[in-house]
Amino acid sequence: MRLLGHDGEPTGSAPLPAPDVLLDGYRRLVAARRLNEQAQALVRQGRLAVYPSSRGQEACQVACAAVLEERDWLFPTYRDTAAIVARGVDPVEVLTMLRGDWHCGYDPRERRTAPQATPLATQLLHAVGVGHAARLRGEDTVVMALCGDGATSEGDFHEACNFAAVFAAPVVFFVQNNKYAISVPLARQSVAPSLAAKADGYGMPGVLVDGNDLPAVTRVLAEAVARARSGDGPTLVEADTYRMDAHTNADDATRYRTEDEVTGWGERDPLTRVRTYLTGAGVLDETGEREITAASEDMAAQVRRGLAVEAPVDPDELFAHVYATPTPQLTSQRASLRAELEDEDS
Amino acid sequence: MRLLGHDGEPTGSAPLPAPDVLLDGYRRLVAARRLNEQAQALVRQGRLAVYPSSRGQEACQVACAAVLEERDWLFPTYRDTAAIVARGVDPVEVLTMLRGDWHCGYDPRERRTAPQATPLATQLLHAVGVGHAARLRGEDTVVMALCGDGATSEGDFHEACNFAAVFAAPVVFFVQNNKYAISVPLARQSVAPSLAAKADGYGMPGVLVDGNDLPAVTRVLAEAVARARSGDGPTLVEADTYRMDAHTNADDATRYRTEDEVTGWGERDPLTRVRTYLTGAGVLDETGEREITAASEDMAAQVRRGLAVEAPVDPDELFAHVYATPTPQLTSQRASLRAELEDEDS
Amino acid sequence: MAPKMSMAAAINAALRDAMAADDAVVVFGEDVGPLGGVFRVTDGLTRDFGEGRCFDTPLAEAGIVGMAVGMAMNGMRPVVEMQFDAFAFPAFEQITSHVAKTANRTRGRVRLPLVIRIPYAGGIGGVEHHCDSSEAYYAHTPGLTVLAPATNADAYGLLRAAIEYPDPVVFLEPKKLYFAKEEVDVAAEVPPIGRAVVRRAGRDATLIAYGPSVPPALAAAEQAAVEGRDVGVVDLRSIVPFDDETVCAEVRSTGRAVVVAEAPGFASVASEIAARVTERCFHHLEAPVHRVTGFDVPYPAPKLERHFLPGVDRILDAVDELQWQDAA
Amino acid sequence: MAPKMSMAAAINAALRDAMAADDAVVVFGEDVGPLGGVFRVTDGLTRDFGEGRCFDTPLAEAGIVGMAVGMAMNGMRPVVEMQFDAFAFPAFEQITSHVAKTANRTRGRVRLPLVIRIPYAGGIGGVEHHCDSSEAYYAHTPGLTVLAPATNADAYGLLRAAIEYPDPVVFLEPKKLYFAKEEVDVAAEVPPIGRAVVRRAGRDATLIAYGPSVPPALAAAEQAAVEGRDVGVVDLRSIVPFDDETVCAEVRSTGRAVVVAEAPGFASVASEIAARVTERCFHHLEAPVHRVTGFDVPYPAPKLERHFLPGVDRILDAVDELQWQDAA
Ligand SMILES: Cc1ncc(C[n+]2csc(CCOP(=O)(O)OP(=O)(O)O)c2C)c(N)n1
Ligand SMILES: Cc1ncc(C[n+]2csc(CCOP(=O)(O)OP(=O)(O)O)c2C)c(N)n1
Ligand SMILES: [Mg+2]
Ligand SMILES: [Mg+2]
Repeated sequence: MRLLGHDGEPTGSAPLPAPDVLLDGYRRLVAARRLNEQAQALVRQGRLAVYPSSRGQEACQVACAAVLEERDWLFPTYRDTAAIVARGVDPVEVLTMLRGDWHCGYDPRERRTAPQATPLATQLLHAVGVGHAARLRGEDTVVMALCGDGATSEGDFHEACNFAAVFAAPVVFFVQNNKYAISVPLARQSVAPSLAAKADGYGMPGVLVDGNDLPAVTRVLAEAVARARSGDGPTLVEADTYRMDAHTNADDATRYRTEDEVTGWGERDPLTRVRTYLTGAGVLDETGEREITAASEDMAAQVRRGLAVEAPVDPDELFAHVYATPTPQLTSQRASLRAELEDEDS
Repeated sequence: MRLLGHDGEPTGSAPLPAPDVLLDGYRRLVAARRLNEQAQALVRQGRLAVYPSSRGQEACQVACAAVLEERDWLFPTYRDTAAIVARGVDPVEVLTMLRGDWHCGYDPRERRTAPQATPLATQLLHAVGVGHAARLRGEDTVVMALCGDGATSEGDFHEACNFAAVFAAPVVFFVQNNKYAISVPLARQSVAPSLAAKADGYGMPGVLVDGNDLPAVTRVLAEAVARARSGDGPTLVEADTYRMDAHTNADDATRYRTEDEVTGWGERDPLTRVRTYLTGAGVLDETGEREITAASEDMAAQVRRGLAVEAPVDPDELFAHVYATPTPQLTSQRASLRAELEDEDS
Repeated sequence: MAPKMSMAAAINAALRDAMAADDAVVVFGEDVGPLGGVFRVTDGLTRDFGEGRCFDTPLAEAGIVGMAVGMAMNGMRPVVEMQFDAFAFPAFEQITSHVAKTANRTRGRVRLPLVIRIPYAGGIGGVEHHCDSSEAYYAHTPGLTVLAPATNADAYGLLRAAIEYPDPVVFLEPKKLYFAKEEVDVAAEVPPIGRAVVRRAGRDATLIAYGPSVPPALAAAEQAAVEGRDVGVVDLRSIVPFDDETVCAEVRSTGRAVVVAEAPGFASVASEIAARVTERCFHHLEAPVHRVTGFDVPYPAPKLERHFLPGVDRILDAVDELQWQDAA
Repeated sequence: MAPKMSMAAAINAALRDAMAADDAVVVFGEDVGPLGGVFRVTDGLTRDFGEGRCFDTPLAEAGIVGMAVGMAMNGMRPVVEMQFDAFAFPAFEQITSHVAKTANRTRGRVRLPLVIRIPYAGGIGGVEHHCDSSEAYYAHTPGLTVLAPATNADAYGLLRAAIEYPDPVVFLEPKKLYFAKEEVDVAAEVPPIGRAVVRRAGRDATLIAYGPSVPPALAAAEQAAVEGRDVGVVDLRSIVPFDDETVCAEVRSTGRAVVVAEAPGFASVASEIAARVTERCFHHLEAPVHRVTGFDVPYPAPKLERHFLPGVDRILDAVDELQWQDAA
């Protein structure tokens, strides 16, 4: 499924969204890109320990947040910082984990956004549970569950898809197939005709979409959300996209892929084609572009400012949240750590 | 896929095997049925603790063993006693586990038959490993890996199918869809059009076959074995069959299925239709039938005799096999158990 | 007098009462629906509360626990059943990486009030994988609460407490105790989580046990009394949190202790008990704390089971070895 | 003098030498192929031995371990890598129910000569799930052999021994020690599995450590010496089998012991060591065996890590508490 060609020309396979909607999408794409670049810069400066970038995948990041209502849930991975921010979570909070402050920087309940999952595919089952709980209560909540191409090989992916299908849970499984799992290429992950084809085995619809085509991803995800909301169960959406950066800054992508391949995908950039189209359609001019850039720079500055403050972490927090009421064991361990620290101080 | 109708009439969708081949198959079916009935009787007499019967699934049991060469491997489950016996393992040895003597009654290396797997779907991965090892050495070994409909929901099923497909491992995944996982009906296990459809998601062929039709199952499995042997990778075969008995003797099947349903499947009995056909074709007469029955009675008598002997189990065996060389800890634990038992005796 | 019921019935009653009291309580797992579970612990729940409140799932344990995590995140109080001990292992990643850690990960903003029920331990002549004692894996994992009732009344009360608990609980049900009947007063006060109970006071030595090891410990104490030794029994009930207070008070008063548990002893809950009791009661101890546990071998075939399980004789032998006399 | 190499390089050398010595040795896992592993431990193996001998798999840990089981059944000696500790948990069922039990299940007819390499423990400021200490889970599971080298030479030697071993080995590689260089004599004799080594003799007290806890134990002993106490250090190297002989000889000679380990202490390997040393050396002990371990909390965020890890000060505090003087 593709609506906007690499050259910014509509493919005509379905109508494009209204220009102002697309312009708004473009604004979000630019913000997501800027966030990726800002975070990468912060890693270079040593302000963030690590950042799994979604550069090149911004259309997916923006779309999966845009199609959700406030009452819906998003289940992101470590790579989906931009999606979480697009959902409305404060970027400084999101990045807290990656600066080593705490495991989940934001309150998952506030924007109905689960913690970024690290153990691959595990979160997909939580998504099914959240959806099924809502459904049992008669609510029409939809859950957007994200994972990568590599994660589809995990047993939990299978179990989640199957549970969702059997219970007709209101879940959209959104696989960003960015062609690599760290260094492992798609061909070593699956020899199926597509990852979307896995849907057959669960009895749910599977859709393959150009993941660098914002209107197409948005449309496909919106349809899947509508299906889930109306009680018709889950959908598996595979986005054909590419991870432009290395897995994280700790990774050396030259060991497993060619410069040519990366350059080739650069020509399919998700921002460029929307920009080309909007410019061509006369909806975006230099002033508009400047305005959008300025807004994204504001956000980036805010992120820099937020991360400049070194928040002290209270050692008591080691013990504070493990149980609602600390066990006697934790209470005494906390006391001995406090005594140690007092000794240190004196 | 069906070659022989419920009524014993050839469907004509492919030629039937030669009469003597089919007669030999019938002999095996009768033996498998007799084994199931004998084991059930032994449970009632308290000679076996438990028996997961494959009554109704004998065509599958017989076929999956028949299509293998000696150099191939079979990976059975707890329900596949008849298949193991069909592969040539001594039934008394196989039943050892179910009388509580030891975990695996037979030597898996002797007939290249893995221990009966209890943790569902786990053995499918071992099957892939055995196949991949053979392939790396340039051997043309094929591995037949069995599981039930319920087991297809486990993560390990998914991982095994995917690994096999990616590595083009010489494995035949043979799912005996007997419609229940203990009490849980197929509809709660999967809403896919078929379990064979899961093959799409791995990029391997999937075949649905009438599992109560010996020539059809044999043909489909033989094709899959040939494909695996020639290096073309795995196949997923789903057999449409039915578990005529309860899950085990400990189970009360009336809690979750109707008498009618069971009776309906009784009319699709795998023995009857081969017998009808062979009789009609003049290959089987009363003498032949008597001869076949007598052979199966001999086997049953041998099983009864074998299980009548209560083999003493040496307490030292608790410690003997855990490590090739017992740890100092096990050596001392064995010594203390010996001392205890000597005290008891004195 | 309270009515007699089996432990299976007591757990069934606890589930029913909890479901009746709170719509958020849902029960699911393999075969827990129309069949009522392979041990009939969930008997009648689907019939009486409907398919939405008690239901069968596809056969996948990580799936069951993972779905429970999500449901607990979204307002439910799931109670899931793992069919047998060893069949909880496929869910291990979900349990260690999510069930145990979600509250901490989110700084307490997302707590998971869920219960994982596990028919537990051996003594039933089961085939391989059906008799494992897995409490050490859970007890070692911070964030889990681990309970193991030894009486039918505790099975009822502790399960009610577990379901009401704000944090996830692993609830270990000794299979071999499922069917014996005892008095259960369902109106009795719910026992607090984290408190052991002295099942039998004793002046000479203390047996520390939990779950399936409590009955043999009590039987051993009975037998010791006949032989002239006054041996007490502490039933932990709660492995995590651990009731140091009750346990240490007993041990300090007797100066001798034996820990009894079915699981293989190496790096086990029994090791922990021996270590922590020694740390806290060292100068009261007349002898090292002894452990009577399963051997460090896989759970054996049924015919060898009796050699593996800590029984009365082995417990009494351990008590005898507590250096009652000066070495000759 | 032997050349200096990092532990990562020593392990790489062990894999290479084992692969060169025996065609049956195959290496696989996530990213171990062209990338050479996220820690570069398998660097160059695919290039030098070919795709059949060192290869990437699909991303599924149960898959990796399950496939290793099958390959070991069929004549190979697989050495698999779990990318980080916590990412071995999806393979837990395969490890406990098959890797550990197949030899016993088959009465020794099918042994599984395979090695599961796990980059292990913390101290690297890693994000969640990347720093867990999981040895207790494996050490508690009968049938597994569990090794944890603390020096680069042992990393080489023990891995060679593990690969040649007839039974499955869980090989825990302390991440924080991966990159420091030490002399490694690859021609030295392969150390026997199951033997601890006294890294530092000491008359006053004994520190018992393994893997990543050995360096802080040695540093603490160094510091104690400055303060006038002669503290020894035993490096276990092998958690299972456990070398009671070496450990107890040291403790008996000093009468005081502290166990040092990173994992949360409850029901841990440290508990086991404290319990078994006490059982065996009770009358030699001047004080209860102390444990310096991680707290019973999930592995913390990087900024809290230093409060969690057993460091020199905490070890010295524990030594101080070993009742050197009569209570006032
Ligand atoms: C269970 C588990 N195993 C291994 C890892 C280590 N790991 C982190 S990211 C990654 C690759 C994931 O690839 P993919 O699913 O394609 O997502 P992407 O990073 O490309 O977005 C791996 C192997 C993990 N986080 N969890
Ligand atoms: C991992 C695991 N979970 C649960 C069980 C308990 N159990 C044994 S058989 C069974 C049903 C299996 O159904 P299916 O795969 O359809 O095989 P069938 O028994 O019908 O041949 C269950 C749940 C198990 N053996 N392993
Ligand atoms: Mg990817
Ligand atoms: Mg079935």
